[in-house]
Amino acid sequence: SEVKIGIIYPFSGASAQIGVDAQRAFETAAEIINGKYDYDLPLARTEGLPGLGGAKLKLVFADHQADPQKGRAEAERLITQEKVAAVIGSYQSSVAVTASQTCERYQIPYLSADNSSPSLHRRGLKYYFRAAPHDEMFSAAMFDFFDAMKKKGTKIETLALFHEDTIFGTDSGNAQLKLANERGYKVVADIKYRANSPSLSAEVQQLKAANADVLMPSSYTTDGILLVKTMAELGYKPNAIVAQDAGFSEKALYDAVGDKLEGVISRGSFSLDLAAKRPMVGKINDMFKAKSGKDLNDFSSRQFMGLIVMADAINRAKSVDGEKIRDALAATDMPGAQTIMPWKRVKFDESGQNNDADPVLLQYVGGKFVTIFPTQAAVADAIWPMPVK
Amino acid sequence: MLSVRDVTTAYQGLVAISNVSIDVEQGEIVCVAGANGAGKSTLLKSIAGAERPRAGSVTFDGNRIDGMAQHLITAKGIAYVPENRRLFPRLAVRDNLRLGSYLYRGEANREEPLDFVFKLFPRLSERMDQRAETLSGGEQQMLAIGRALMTRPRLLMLDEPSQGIMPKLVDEIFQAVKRIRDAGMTVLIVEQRMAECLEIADRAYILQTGRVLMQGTAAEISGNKDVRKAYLGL
Amino acid sequence: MTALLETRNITQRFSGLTANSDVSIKVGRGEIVGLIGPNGAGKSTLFNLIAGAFKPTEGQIIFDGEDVTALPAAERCQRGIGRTFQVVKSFETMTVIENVIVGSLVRTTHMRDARRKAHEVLEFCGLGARADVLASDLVPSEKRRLEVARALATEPKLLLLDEVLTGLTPVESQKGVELVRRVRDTGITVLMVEHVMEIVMPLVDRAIVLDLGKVLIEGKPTDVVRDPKVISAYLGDRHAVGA
Amino acid sequence: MTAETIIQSLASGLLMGLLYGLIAVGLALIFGLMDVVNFAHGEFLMIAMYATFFLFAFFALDPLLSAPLVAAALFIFGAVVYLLIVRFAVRAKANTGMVQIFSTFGLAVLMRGVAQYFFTPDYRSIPHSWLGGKTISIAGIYLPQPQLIGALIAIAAFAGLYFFIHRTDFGRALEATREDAGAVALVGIDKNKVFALGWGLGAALVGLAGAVMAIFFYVFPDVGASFATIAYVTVALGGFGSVFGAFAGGIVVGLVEAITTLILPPSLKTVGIYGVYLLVVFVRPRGLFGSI
Amino acid sequence: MDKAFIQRRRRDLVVAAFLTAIAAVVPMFVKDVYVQNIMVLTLMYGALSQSWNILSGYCGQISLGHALYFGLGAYTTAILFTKFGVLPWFGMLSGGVLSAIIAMALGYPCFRLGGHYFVIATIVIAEITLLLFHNWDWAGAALGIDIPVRRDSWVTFQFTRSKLPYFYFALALACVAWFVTWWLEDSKWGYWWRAVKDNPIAAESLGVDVFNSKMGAAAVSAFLVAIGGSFYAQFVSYIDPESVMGFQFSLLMALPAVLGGIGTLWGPLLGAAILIPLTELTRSYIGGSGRGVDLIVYGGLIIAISLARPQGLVSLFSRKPKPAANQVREAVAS
Ligand SMILES: Nc1ncnc2c1ncn2[C@@H]1O[C@H](COP(=O)(O)OP(=O)(O)OP(=O)(O)O)[C@@H](O)[C@H]1O
Ligand SMILES: Nc1ncnc2c1ncn2[C@@H]1O[C@H](COP(=O)(O)OP(=O)(O)OP(=O)(O)O)[C@@H](O)[C@H]1O
Ligand SMILES: [Mg+2]
Ligand SMILES: [Mg+2]
Repeated sequence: SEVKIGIIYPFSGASAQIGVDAQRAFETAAEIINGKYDYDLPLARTEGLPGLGGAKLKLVFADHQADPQKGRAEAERLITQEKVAAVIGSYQSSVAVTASQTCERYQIPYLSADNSSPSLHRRGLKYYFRAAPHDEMFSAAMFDFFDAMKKKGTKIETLALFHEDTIFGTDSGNAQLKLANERGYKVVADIKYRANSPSLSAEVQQLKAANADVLMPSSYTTDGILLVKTMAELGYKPNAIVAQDAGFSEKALYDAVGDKLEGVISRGSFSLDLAAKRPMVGKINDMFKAKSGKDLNDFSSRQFMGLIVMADAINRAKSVDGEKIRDALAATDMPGAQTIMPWKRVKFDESGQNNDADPVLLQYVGGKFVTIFPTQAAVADAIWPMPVK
Repeated sequence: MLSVRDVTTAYQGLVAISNVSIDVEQGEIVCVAGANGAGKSTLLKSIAGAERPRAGSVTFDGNRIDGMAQHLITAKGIAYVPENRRLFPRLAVRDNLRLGSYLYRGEANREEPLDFVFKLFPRLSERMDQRAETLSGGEQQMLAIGRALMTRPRLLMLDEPSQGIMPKLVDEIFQAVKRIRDAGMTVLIVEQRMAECLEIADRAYILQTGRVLMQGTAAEISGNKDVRKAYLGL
Repeated sequence: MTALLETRNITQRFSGLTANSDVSIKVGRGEIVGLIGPNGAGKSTLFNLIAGAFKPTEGQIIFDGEDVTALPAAERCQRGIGRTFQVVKSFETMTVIENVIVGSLVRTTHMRDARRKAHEVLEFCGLGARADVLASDLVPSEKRRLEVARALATEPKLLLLDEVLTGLTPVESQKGVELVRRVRDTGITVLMVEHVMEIVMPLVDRAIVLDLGKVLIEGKPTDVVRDPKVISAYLGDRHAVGA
Repeated sequence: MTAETIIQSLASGLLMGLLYGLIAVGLALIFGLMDVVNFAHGEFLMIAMYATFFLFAFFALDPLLSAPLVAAALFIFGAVVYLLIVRFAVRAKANTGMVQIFSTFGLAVLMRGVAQYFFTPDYRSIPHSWLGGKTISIAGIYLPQPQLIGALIAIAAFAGLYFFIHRTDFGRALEATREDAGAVALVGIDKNKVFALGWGLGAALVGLAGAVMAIFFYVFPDVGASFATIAYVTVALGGFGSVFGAFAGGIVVGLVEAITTLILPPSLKTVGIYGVYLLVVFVRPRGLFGSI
Repeated sequence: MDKAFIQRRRRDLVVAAFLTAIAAVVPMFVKDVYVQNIMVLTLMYGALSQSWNILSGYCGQISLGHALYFGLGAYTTAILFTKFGVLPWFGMLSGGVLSAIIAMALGYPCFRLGGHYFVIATIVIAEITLLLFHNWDWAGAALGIDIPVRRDSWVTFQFTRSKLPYFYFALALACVAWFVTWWLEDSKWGYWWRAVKDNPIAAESLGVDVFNSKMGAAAVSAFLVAIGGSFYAQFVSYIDPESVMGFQFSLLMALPAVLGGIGTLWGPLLGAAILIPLTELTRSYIGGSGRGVDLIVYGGLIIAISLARPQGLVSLFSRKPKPAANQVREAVAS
């Protein structure tokens, strides 16, 4: 017997690349769950789900093309036709809104693997869960880091916010603005730009003119690449970039402009250097790399964990009944050591958000990321300002 | 030089001409007449390649041309002035004429026939930069004939060239047709003004409801009683 | 009685060229007036101005006692000016009958009436049997007849015919002449452009000759065609004889 | 806002404008002069950029070197597209316009699919090239070299096209075919040959643009989308039937974009472009220099 | 006189009634919500396309910016409901009226434009509005508007699981759009529109008020599309600018009409009946692969259909009686 889990991602359209990578991440997780692996990870050591007599996981992928309506329709199809026990998604927060709503109607749990919009878990949905941090937590981490740096005497007074006009960008922008005001940082530029712009030169000039101590972009890969190239072209070298993940954890970005990004800092919920502490992280990364040719990054790791958490709940629920799985999820308490993330643990509050998923800040040094914050997870000190070459 | 054999042409099922056969000899002026809807234009279209004959053959200088692409037929030396002129509306008169000599681009003397055209229709030379669409009806007719002459045809096919032309010019056109013939071209002309046309024509065909009703020398035809009654309104 | 149509000192210039200059003509009720003149004399331009296709550079157009110079074409049609286009403009994707219905809708919005009217007009113009054919499938001569039918359907007081009888065999043009006469007998005034003297001469009550945009002369057709100026500018010697 | 920022904005606006011009020049021929809608213009650009990218990836061929090759490749592609698809679309008796729109729209979707199938949706871009990231700075005003070259190529392309249309019989034949494809045979022109060449040429120009873009822009199956609309607006703004119009249109678009971002939030910069288009056509229904 | 014509009109009505009846009972047999969902979308796009067809098909003013009216309908309903607690039914109506007004306001300058200038203007205007909504925080900006669904009710037009209410509404909408078209087709407006499309100058000379007939077409078209938009908002219960005002909607409104037969009575519905299931199924059953195969199939089919049947798929059904040669002869002889 097998347990079906629905996975809805964009497999075509502007963000198809994310979907395709996600597919590999979920497959890796499923492989580990369905097979025998000596990892200290829930369900790794057993074949399938012992709770359901060793039932195997079967993933059903659906393409939502970043359209809320299609996301909704696909969720519905997965539930009613494919009879999936749970749904995981969805990269675009807008799709998460409708997909999770649909799941709610059918009393099937929906788990946001990588949606980071804070509004999502505040809609009073009973079947909505998110193991990973959301943008406010991420942004908070950044400002904690700033505060820490200031204590050490680094000059951080002015910030330049640079975010796209999507849900992700808007949310992250708002969160950062709020925190900046609370903690007394001066926002000298708050630039909201059109995603996938053909040109960013005008925007970059404004950033350059503002010349803040820290540039805080919230951009996806495409705009990230363009931003960095344009900055170089217009001779703008900020002394620190602290990015809201997204594009800044994508291999493609560093393939394109890595040389210009030495010392860039990005928030994240994952870092490969964790492998030093937890060897399995390295092994799992190899499995993923074999499939996708890429290292696990902030997205793929969260997607990976998403499935693990969901499978673990189903296993404990000993049933494919939505209600039961939901309760099992609510009761989840997974120690951080049993994840591939630097999280304290996975434990959902009543709104379905896991507040113990501490984000980390990573710095891109010598072609790879090192954790520099928070201190307990850090393996190196931050290089500030960005080294100029 | 041109021989049409048993040509049948139809428009979506509706047969417009059936088994029509005509011949045009080098240096002749041949006139085709007939009631409206008799199939005159269709006959010219079938020769020019604008409509594909359903049956029969068209040979020009001994080579089959029926079913050949229209622009190739033009290149072989058959110029066709359709009833509705088909000028290039938003292009200037100059460009319309110049396009007439497209086949001779590259050649130094490509504009050679132009003088002849201007001699025929001085009005055109005054309108060179005007858009064809804004020409007066008659001027458009002049331009259409002029453009056809620019292709230096060996066989010139005119569909009711006198249409919309002032009386004075009608004669001039028929005289021009004569001169065109004397300039070495052969002319196949569809005309309603049979009287004038027969004066210059060597031979004539009369079509009726898609068939050749009568054929003969201009003299025979214009002499024929029925014709005088039915077509010359005399 | 007052003239149905009167143009006062109409002048029309196109970038540099003057197509009509100071044209003042009158058309009385119930007349058939022929407007003749060399190619490019400005006949169709005058028609366009009377029908309101565009506004004259100078001058006024008085129709049925009112100044209509400022009115758009549609409004003039409402008032009773019907026209045909020398370069035919049929509604190609509509059938013949539908083409005519568009015209008859000026007078009635009741579809049954419009349709009946259209059929009558088609029969009148001898296109009855072609009613359900697409306009694009008509031959030029038929298209010109359609132009007339459409205009008639608008129940005009004044009908402007721009070379609608060309391309007809003498026999058929006789039919055409009859048609125009019958039109006039229904009380419609006709102003027509035609180059074929065999048609114009017997048909028109009065002929106006335009040349180089100006009125050359006007009068009885028989007199007009004898006028040396007309002969030299327009007819050519031969046709003078023919007249 | 310092004077320097303004000058810099205008400078890069101008360069960007010429670049938009370069992207639009192919469309100016196909859409503007031949009056055939090409909804796949953005996808033409996309494959041109991929071609440049792979020539770089496999043969380490710099975009500037591969530009002619890419142009040649796209010439063939464009001609084939015409002969296989567009030829039938323009021949359509009923509502050619819509048939053109949707057959080429279908082509656009198809091309994206094919690109994703063969190249994966990953974002590719050329990390190092002769001009990549290089920039000239005059008195604190930065002029990126790729855009500079792009600008030069744009000017050259337009000059070439202008000559081609207004000084050669081919150009006139092209216009004639647009006016009445059924009538060109009367003067011995083969409409398919002429239009196939036209499409080839148009595509080749897109090829040039693609090669230049690839120097500083990323490539992925949907990359065309962001440029297509601007290209259409550029052509229409300049006016149909006018090569120079499209050129001017590009510059206007670039400058307007730059100026808008100085006054409006950047996320609204395209509003400026679109707004100006509307203003222009409301005043001049045939665009800036349009003839048809 | 003209029996044939009147008979054809009647036949259209009968066929329509028959099809409606069939459609109405289908859900009794098709219980699968996914399939029902496709049926709803098909009917909705059918209706939208039918409305688009009025302005672009009959009146010949090709609009690729109808997403604007779709979005306005959706937003009006959603905003009125979430911010002021106005029931969607009123929202629907006001959305429709608002769109009609805006359509005419925009038509005033736009209808002076010809050909491509007009088409691009429509695209551009829709894009501008999209961007404005994208940056309009009060209207949710990029976050969009989440319409909370509590319980099934016709009053708030919300249904948690059942698709049937939506299905029947969409069916009704399609019927209305079809009937409006049917009714206008043989009316002064219908003829005026087609005349304007074919030859405005000739139309003018026959007393057609060209400008106002365009305005009329725009208003009717926009009104119906807006109703569709507010339906969509209820149906999806979440809207954001991209998902209701994106360019793809403008295309999706035109595509069925074009494939089915632009400017024809049955074209849009026929086109939708083929296109929408195709779109959904290709995405659902091959889209998951992430290889873009669905796009290849979808794009390929669009090319194929639009080239194979330029005059639209309806032409497969219309067996126009060819005029018998002799009959024509008489015509010519007369
Ligand atoms: N495009 C077309 N579609 C359908 N029928 C056509 C078409 N063109 C011509 N016909 C029909 O074919 C027959 C012959 O037409 P054709 O134009 O050859 O006659 P014609 O002798 O040239 O008439 P005219 O003297 O008026 O020019 C006519 O009955 C006409 O109705
Ligand atoms: N829109 C325009 N722009 C420029 N010149 C024009 C325009 N319309 C007409 N003309 C010119 O004005 C003159 C008069 O044109 P019009 O059509 O009135 O002549 P016409 O008397 O009807 O001649 P025909 O008997 O040949 O039809 C012509 O020489 C024509 O070239
Ligand atoms: Mg004929
Ligand atoms: Mg005239």
